[in-house]
This record gives sequence, structure tokens and C-alpha cells, in this order.
Amino acid sequence: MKKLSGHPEPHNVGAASMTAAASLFTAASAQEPIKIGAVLSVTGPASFLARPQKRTIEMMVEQINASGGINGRKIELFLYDDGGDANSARTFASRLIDQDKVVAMIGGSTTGTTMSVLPVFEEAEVPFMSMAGALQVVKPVKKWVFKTPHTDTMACEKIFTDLVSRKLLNIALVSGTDGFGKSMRDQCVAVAPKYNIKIVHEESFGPRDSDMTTQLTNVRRKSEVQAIVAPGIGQAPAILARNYKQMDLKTPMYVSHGVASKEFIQLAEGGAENARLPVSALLVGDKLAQNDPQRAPVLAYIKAYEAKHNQPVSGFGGFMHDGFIL
Amino acid sequence: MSTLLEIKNVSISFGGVQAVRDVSLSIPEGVVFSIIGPNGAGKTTLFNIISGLYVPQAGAVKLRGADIVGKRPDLLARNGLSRTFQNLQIFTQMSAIENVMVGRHIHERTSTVAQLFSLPNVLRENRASRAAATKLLTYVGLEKYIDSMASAMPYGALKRLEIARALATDPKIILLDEPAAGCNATETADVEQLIRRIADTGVTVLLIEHDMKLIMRISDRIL
Amino acid sequence: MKFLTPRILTVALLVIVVALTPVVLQSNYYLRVMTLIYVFGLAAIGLNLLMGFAGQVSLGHAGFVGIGAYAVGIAPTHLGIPGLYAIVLGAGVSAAVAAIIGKPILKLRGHYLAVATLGFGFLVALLLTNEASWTGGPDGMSVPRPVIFGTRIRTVEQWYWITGGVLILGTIIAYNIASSSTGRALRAIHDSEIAAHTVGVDIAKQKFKVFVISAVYASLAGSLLALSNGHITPDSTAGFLRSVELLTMVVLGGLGSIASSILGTAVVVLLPQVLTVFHEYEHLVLGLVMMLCIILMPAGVVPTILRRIKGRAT
Amino acid sequence: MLSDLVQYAASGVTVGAIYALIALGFTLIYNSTHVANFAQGDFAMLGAMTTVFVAAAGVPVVAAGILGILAAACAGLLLYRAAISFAKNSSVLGLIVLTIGAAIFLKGVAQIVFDKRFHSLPAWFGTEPIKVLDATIQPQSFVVLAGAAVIVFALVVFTKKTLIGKGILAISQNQLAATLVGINVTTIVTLAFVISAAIGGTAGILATPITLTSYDAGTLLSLKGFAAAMLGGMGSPMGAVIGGLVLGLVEAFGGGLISSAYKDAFAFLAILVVLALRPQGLVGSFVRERV
Repeated sequence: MKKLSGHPEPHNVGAASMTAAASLFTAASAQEPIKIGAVLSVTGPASFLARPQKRTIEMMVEQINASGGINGRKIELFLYDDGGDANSARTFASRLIDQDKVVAMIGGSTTGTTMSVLPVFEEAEVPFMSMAGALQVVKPVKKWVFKTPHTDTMACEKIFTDLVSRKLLNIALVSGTDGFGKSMRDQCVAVAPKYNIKIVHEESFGPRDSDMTTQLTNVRRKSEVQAIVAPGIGQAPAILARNYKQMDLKTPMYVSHGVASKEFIQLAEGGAENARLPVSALLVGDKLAQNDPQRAPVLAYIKAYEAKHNQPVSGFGGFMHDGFIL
Repeated sequence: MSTLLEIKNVSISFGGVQAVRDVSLSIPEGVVFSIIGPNGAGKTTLFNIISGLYVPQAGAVKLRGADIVGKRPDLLARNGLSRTFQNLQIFTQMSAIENVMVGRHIHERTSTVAQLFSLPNVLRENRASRAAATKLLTYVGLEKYIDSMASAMPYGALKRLEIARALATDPKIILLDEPAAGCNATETADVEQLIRRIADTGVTVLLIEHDMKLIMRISDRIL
Repeated sequence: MKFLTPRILTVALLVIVVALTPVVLQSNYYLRVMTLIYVFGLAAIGLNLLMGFAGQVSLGHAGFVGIGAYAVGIAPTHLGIPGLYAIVLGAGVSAAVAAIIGKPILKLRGHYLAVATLGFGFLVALLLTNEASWTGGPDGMSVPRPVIFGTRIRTVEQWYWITGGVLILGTIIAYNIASSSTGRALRAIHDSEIAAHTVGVDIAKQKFKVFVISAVYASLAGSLLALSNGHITPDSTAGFLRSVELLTMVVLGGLGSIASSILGTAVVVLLPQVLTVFHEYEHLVLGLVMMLCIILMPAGVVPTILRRIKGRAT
Repeated sequence: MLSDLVQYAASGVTVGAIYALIALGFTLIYNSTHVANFAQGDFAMLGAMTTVFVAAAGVPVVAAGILGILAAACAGLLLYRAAISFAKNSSVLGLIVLTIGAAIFLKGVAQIVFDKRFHSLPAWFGTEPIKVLDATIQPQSFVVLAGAAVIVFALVVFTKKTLIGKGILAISQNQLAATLVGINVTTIVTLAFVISAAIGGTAGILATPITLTSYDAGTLLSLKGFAAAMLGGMGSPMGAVIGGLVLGLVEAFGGGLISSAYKDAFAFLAILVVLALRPQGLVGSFVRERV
């Protein structure tokens, strides 16, 4: 499975905000713990994204506390599971601000939960590092809201540059009806004209569907389709890949960074051969050039993560790693 | 005496079992008309046809000349036909007086919107229904059970509660399905006395019963 | 008529709770949690009229919550209808939808009615998820805050008082219905449909009426939820889990008693907040608590407690 | 265009057979206690996940499968003895909430005992698709279909011919009368739960090569299985299979021909239409309320 390596620097918005956050820490007295909040969708439809994020933040807090904390102050982590529900995410956000009095918040695994907690942190003027993919989280730019995951637009642009290089301009979009699939599908539709790529056919699938041969049949019937792009996450793209192999389709297929993990390859049972997907440098750490600035932090993170959890790293854990450092 | 209820060659069968075949009878106003017969003769089925629960395959049922086959039971109640059941159909989670007040439902005319805001006309209506129900409960001798839950009342009392509820609709004709079944001697006497008093008020009574002594003493006509 | 009827007691208790909470618990977090209890309490009271009184099960009532929520979201942004009118619009649309689907499905009984209402809830959630141009799709949409008498209603405090007030009104109206001719007819239908029918109750019409009323209650709750949250998603308003939550609130509280629906709501809203201490075991404990409530208190939390206090055997 | 229709049909039958298998699990429990068991999908999940983890621990897949079915059967036993048998006098609604609570509980247990990732099981006859008029069908779909057929046959024979089966029918008609004539209600109903749960576990194991599984896969399976059982007519094994297949085909053809985004909507619209015309389901018998 060929990966598009050499992904741009993890994206951070407004270096100015960095200095503001740092000064906040030193002002408080030495031994009082730094309270950091995290609301993630550890269970529910987005648990595929949030699980590695939860493990990463817990690991990093342990590491920092083990090495004496920041300026001698331990980090106290308040982690809540909103189960992917925007309503309970908002309640936990208010709990973090009013009860736990956290100084910073990391979380919002889905765009839905992020957008619903966003006003709470804007009002409380507490820096909020979101893990969501959608552009609307930081567009228009908000004073207290940041995000580390690359936007869906970038993922689409990465795929489209590769499509243009292979001269595959008529594509079919087969997208998931969940938040992730929908928002990436919208970005791809918006950005396609820039690469004069035509979307000739569209299909969608549910996150828990168990057979997508119907959708692929409709795509196959459209002879002018030169490539399939499948924004989606979780188990559904794996089933799509299996059906792709079952129907012995030859049209090149692109899946999303949402399934960027070894798990996807195993579940696809050979359906993912020569499928391509955009992914952060994290997953190809060892293949990065020696002088690539990302190599050292990526390899360190992979070693620590796999040692502690003996599970392969996932791109989403990487977003949390960068977000936490910021 | 004009005929109040007329049944002409009514028959019904359930999957091959001929429950009622070609029954005809006409019931004049103001009498106590008893129907007797062994178990399974189709008496209750006939009652269910008259009260609109079953639709007969053949024949006609006329109430004061108007054909009522296939008419919904609640419309029949509005036309003055009321009944009790062989095996008690009591609103168990409601109190005795509430059971009888449901009988007053067809006389309660307030609009839903008025009920939402409990406007004065609704409060008046509730008081009137409650008063009528209390009168009826005293009439059947259940005044000491007024506010107790139906589920906590003895069988004999429930029998009379069902009669009181049937009377609450101010019926022209009341169908009593074995009102004295399972009652001891004194309770049967009470029931007999009650039926006599109902008939005296001009309400036609259509009765199904097995207690021949009661039938003989009370019926004007017997089928 | 003894003075302290359940109706007076419940409304008085509710007024005290609504009035005193901001004094006792200052932090916004508690106000936010109470606001959720008031909003879902409103929907639960409506659902209790349908399930507790008339005995008609609904496994998709969050569909109406979704309609109410998105009416308040879509109307101002796409149709230029300000927030308050949007609430009325949402209630109207919910009533109309309830009227249309009410006729055919209310002929069904028990589990068949359950699957029909389940289907309705699913359809609404699917519509809200797929019609992204209107609803913003699965990531949801933000809800513009209404302007009442010139001030934009934003803070948690404001919404606390509004939702508390609306719940008190909703409770009073529910008691009015319960003590009216309709209320008695509904309870009669629940106990014995045959007897109610022969004594003159138009079964279809009464079931239809209470279905529409409960839909309006759920829609108002949806609108208030959307306005107090500021952002809504299809799953958090119309999803199947929301319908299950509503069902649990009514059943745990106690079928057929209005006060118990509010208490049932409080239990279901507070549980996840309390259970966070269990982290990984949250789901396991939640499932256990639900089962124990049904086993130990079949009639529901409130009736069981009342019976224990009064000590009289029913 | 014909091969497209055949592919839609193939997809419909594949998915429909899975719904049928889950719907079959409802029958015995519904027949014996009139409880619609919303934890039925979680029995399937439990069966599948146990098999995955036991097989991962080195046990041959077949043995792991049997262990999986046993695990599901135990869950069924516990659900009845430890929960439903104590909730005798709660209402239909109370029992629905109880089984939903049980479903959440099973999900919670699976989340801790197993993990939260997606898993699969090897297909029985490999993944080489079978060509029918150049539409392709996975061999595992036939395995699922065969499984449904075997279970339907066994259930029909069981309910009609064996003493226990007749006992279940007697209990469902009138529990008091059944006890009076000496039917030991608790053992028979326990057996009904155990068998239903075992069917659920088998369904999970047979379907996982197609649907994959995870700790929270149970919820949607319960819903679709419940919908299929109701569409067919609750309580009848044949009804469950017909309901499941019809549901699967409606989803496939609706999704293929009209719009794949509203696939589930067509399924529930079909149910609303069928129930409006035949309130007791496609196959169910009309129960006249005796007065």
C-alpha cells in the first residue's frame, strides 16, 4: 500500500497564541497542579478516533509527571467521555470550566462535539485545542480555539494532486454518512474544480453497513469513472475495500486519513492492495528521510506508544501528541 | 309499546364454528327481557353483535328503527345502548368514582383546549360528572367505595360498579351479561332489586342469566 | 377534596426547586445540568401522557424533539423567521407530522406500535443527517440565539429560568389534562380498551389527541434544548439513543404519574454525570442501574417511594 | 443492467439473511414471555467477540466458535434468571427498558473484557466470490443463508413436535394454566432464553466474516433484527426469515435504485406500509381480542 509521505508540518494557527498559553503556566504558584481538561468520544461512533487520543494524552501526562512536571508543577488531567453526543460534550465542557477550573482543554474528537463546546471555551477564555477535522472549527479564526489535525481540505488536495499526476480526472465519491465522511466529502466537492476534477457520480454508505456492493455496482456502471474516492472512517471503508476486491474492480481507489492504520489493512483482507490514502508522517516514521525534522519526535512517540499499549499507532493519536505539546 | 331493539336473522361464525345462526327477536320498550340458554349457546356473542364489537355475517340489528350493524360501539353508547360484560371489564387502576365518571364521558362536551387550561367550564363539568357518579354509586349501594381503587374492591361490588358505569351514559337499553354470576344469595337479591329499580325508571333491560329463580321473578319476556 | 393533592404538591415542589437551585448551587455547571433536566422533563411529561396514561408505547419520540430543535435552527438561518416564532413553527410542524402518521400507526398495538414509532424516529434522524444543505448534516448546525425584548438570550442563567418556567407550565397543563374528561378517557383506554369503547370513548380520536399533544411537548423541549445549547446535531436531538433515554426517563420514574416523569428525568440526566468516576465501567454500571430500577421498583421510582412512605398496600 | 439487479439482489439477500438470523433469536423469547429482547443483537456480538478472542489465544476456530455460542447462551441464562424472572409484574414497557439496560450492560462488559477495536472472523469457504451472471456473491452469504434455514427448520420442529416446544407455546397462551397442568415454567422459559441466546451467538459468528464486529455492534443488530421479526410477524420462525429477507432486499433495491443515503429509510417505510395494511405482520396470525 503506497503512502503519500512527506506530509506538511503539523499545522498550528497563530504562533502568538503559543506565548500567551506559556505565560499562563508560570504565573500560578509552583506546587499547585496544572489542571488540563479533555472531553473525547471514547465510546460511541467516533471511538475509533478517540481511543488512541485518550491513550496518547494519558501516556504523555504520565511521562511529564514522571519527569517532574512543568516547572515543578504536576499536570492533573480531567478526562470525560462524551460518547460522541454533542449534548453531553457541552455539559462536560461546562463541568471542566465551572467545577474543575481547568486552564486548558484538549478534545472534541468529532466536529459535532467540537462545535457544540466551542462557545463555552470562547466565553471562558480558556485555550481549546480541538481534534476535529472540519475547517469551520478555525474558519473564521477564533481567539481561543486551535486545532492540530490537518483539515479535510488538505486531505482532499493531497488526493487530488495525486489524481492529477495520474491523469484520473473523472472521479466517483463514495462517502460515509457520519460526520467525518460528510465533512470530507463536502471539502472534496468544494476543492475539486481547482484541480479541474469532475465528480461524475456520488454514493454514500452508513457507518455500520455490512455490504456496499450495491453502491459499487452503481459506480461500475458509470464507465467514465476513472477513480473512486471514499471519505469514511471506522469499519465501513474496510468492508468497502472487501467488496471492491469481491467485485474485482480495477478502478484505482483512494480512502481517507480516517482509516490510516494497520487495522484497516488487516480488516480489508487484501481489498486495500494499491489503494492510496493521505496520511500524516507519523505512520511512515521509519521511512522518513534522516534529516526530516519530524523524524525524531515521530519515532520517539511511536516507540513510547507501542511500548505502553502494544498496538500500532494511529494518525489521531498523533494529532493529540502535537496538540498536547502545543 | 313500540319495539326498541329488533334483531332479524342474525348469524355469525368464527372459522367454521357457527356461533349464532339465524336469530330474530324484537324487544319492546321498558321491559326486562331475559335470554337463557346453556353455556356456549352464543348468548354473549349475540351481546357482542348488538353492542358493535362483532359484525355479523348476515342479518340486521335495528335500534329504534335505525340499522346499527357495523356501527362503532362508542356511537351506540351515544344512541343510548350500554352494557356490562360476562367477565368484568373494570378500569382497575382507577377509583370507583372515576370508573363511573368515564361513563359520563359522552355527556362531557368541553373542548380539548379548554381542558388544557382547566377553564371554568371544565371545572364545572368535572364537578357535575362527579356528582352524577356519586349519585349512581349510592343508587347501586357502593357509597362506601367511592374513592377506593377498583383493584381493591370485592367481586360483588365490582359487578355493581360495572352496572353503575353502564347507567352513567343514561342509556335507553342496558345489556346485563350475567350480573348475578358468582354472587351469594344476599348479593343476588340486591342485584334483582337493582334490576327491578332500573326497569322502573323506564330503561329497557336485556338480561343474560343462569339463575332461573331470579329470571322467573324478574323477567317480563324470556327467549 | 383534601388540599394537598399530588397536583398541588408537585407544582409547589417544582417551583421551590426552580427558585432555590440558583441560590444554593452557584456554578454554571449545575445550572446547565438542571436546564437539561427541565428540558427533557418537559418531553418526558408529554411522553408519559402517551405511554403512562394511554398505554401507547413510542420508541421514536426523539423524532419530534429533533423537529423542534431543527425548526429553531433552520427557520432563522434559512427562512428568516426569528427564534420565538420558530418555536411555534416547530410545534406546528410536529403536531402536523404527528397528525399524519398518528392515524395509521395508532391502530397498531404493543410491539408493533413500538417498531412503527422506532421507524419514525429513524426516518427523522436520517433526514436531518442527509439534508446537509439545510441541516448542516451529521456535524449539525449552530442555532442563532433569539432576541427577546431587545436582549439576546445567551447565558446559562437566562436559559435556566426560561426552561424552569416552561416546565412548570407544562406540568400544570399536564395535570389539567389528567384531571379532565380526556385524562379519564385515556386511563380507561389503558385499563380496558373494550370497556372504554362500549361506554362511549372514541378510542382512535383520544389516542390521536394525546399523540399530537405529546409530540408538541417533545417539540417544545427540542426547541429549548437547541436554543440553550446553541449547537445541535442529528444524533444528539433525534437519535435512537435519545428516544431510549426518553423512554427510560418515563418508565424509571413511574408510568402514569406526572411528577415521577420529572424525577425519572433527573435520574437519567444525573447518572452519566455521577458515573464518570467509573471511567471504563460507565456503560456497565449504567446498564446495571437501569435493570435494578426495573426489578426493584417495577411501578417506577416515585410510586414505590410513595408506597413505602404511606405504607398502605395498594 | 440485469447484472446490476442481480448484484442488488445478492447484496439484499446477504444482508437480509443476517437480519433473519438475528430475528430468529427473538422468536423463542417472545413466544415464551412476550418480551421483545433488545439485547438479542448483543448476544450475537458476545458470540462473535468471544470466538475472535478465544481463537486469537490459539484455540482452533471451530472450538472457539462453540465456546462463543456457550458464552452467548450463558448471557441468555443470566438475563432471564438474574433479571427478567425478578421483573415478573413489570409492564411491557418496563421489560423493554430492562432488556435495553441489559444490552448496555453487555456492551459495558464487552468493552472491558475484550477491547474497542473492530474484529473479523475468517470466512468458512474463503473469500473467492461466486459469479452469478457476472454479479459476485461472497460464499459466506450462503453459509449465513444455510444457517438461517437450519435454525428455522429446527425451531419449527422444536416448537411443533417436542414437549418443551409445546410447553413454550402453552406458556405463551396462558402461563397460569400451563403451571396448573404441571409445566415447570421457570425451567422451560430459561431453556427458551438459553436457546434464543445460542441462536443469537450463532448468528453473530456466522455473520461476522461479512459484517465485522466490535463491542458496540449489538445495538444496530438488535434494531434491525427486531424490525425484521415485527415485519414478518413476531413469534413465528418463518415470519422472522421472511421479514429479514424482505428488509434486506428493500434496503438493497431502495439504496441501489433510489438513493443509498436513505437506505434505512426505505426499510422502515416498508415496515410502516406493511403494518398499516396487516397490523400483525406478513405471516403473523390475527389475534382477536376475546371478550
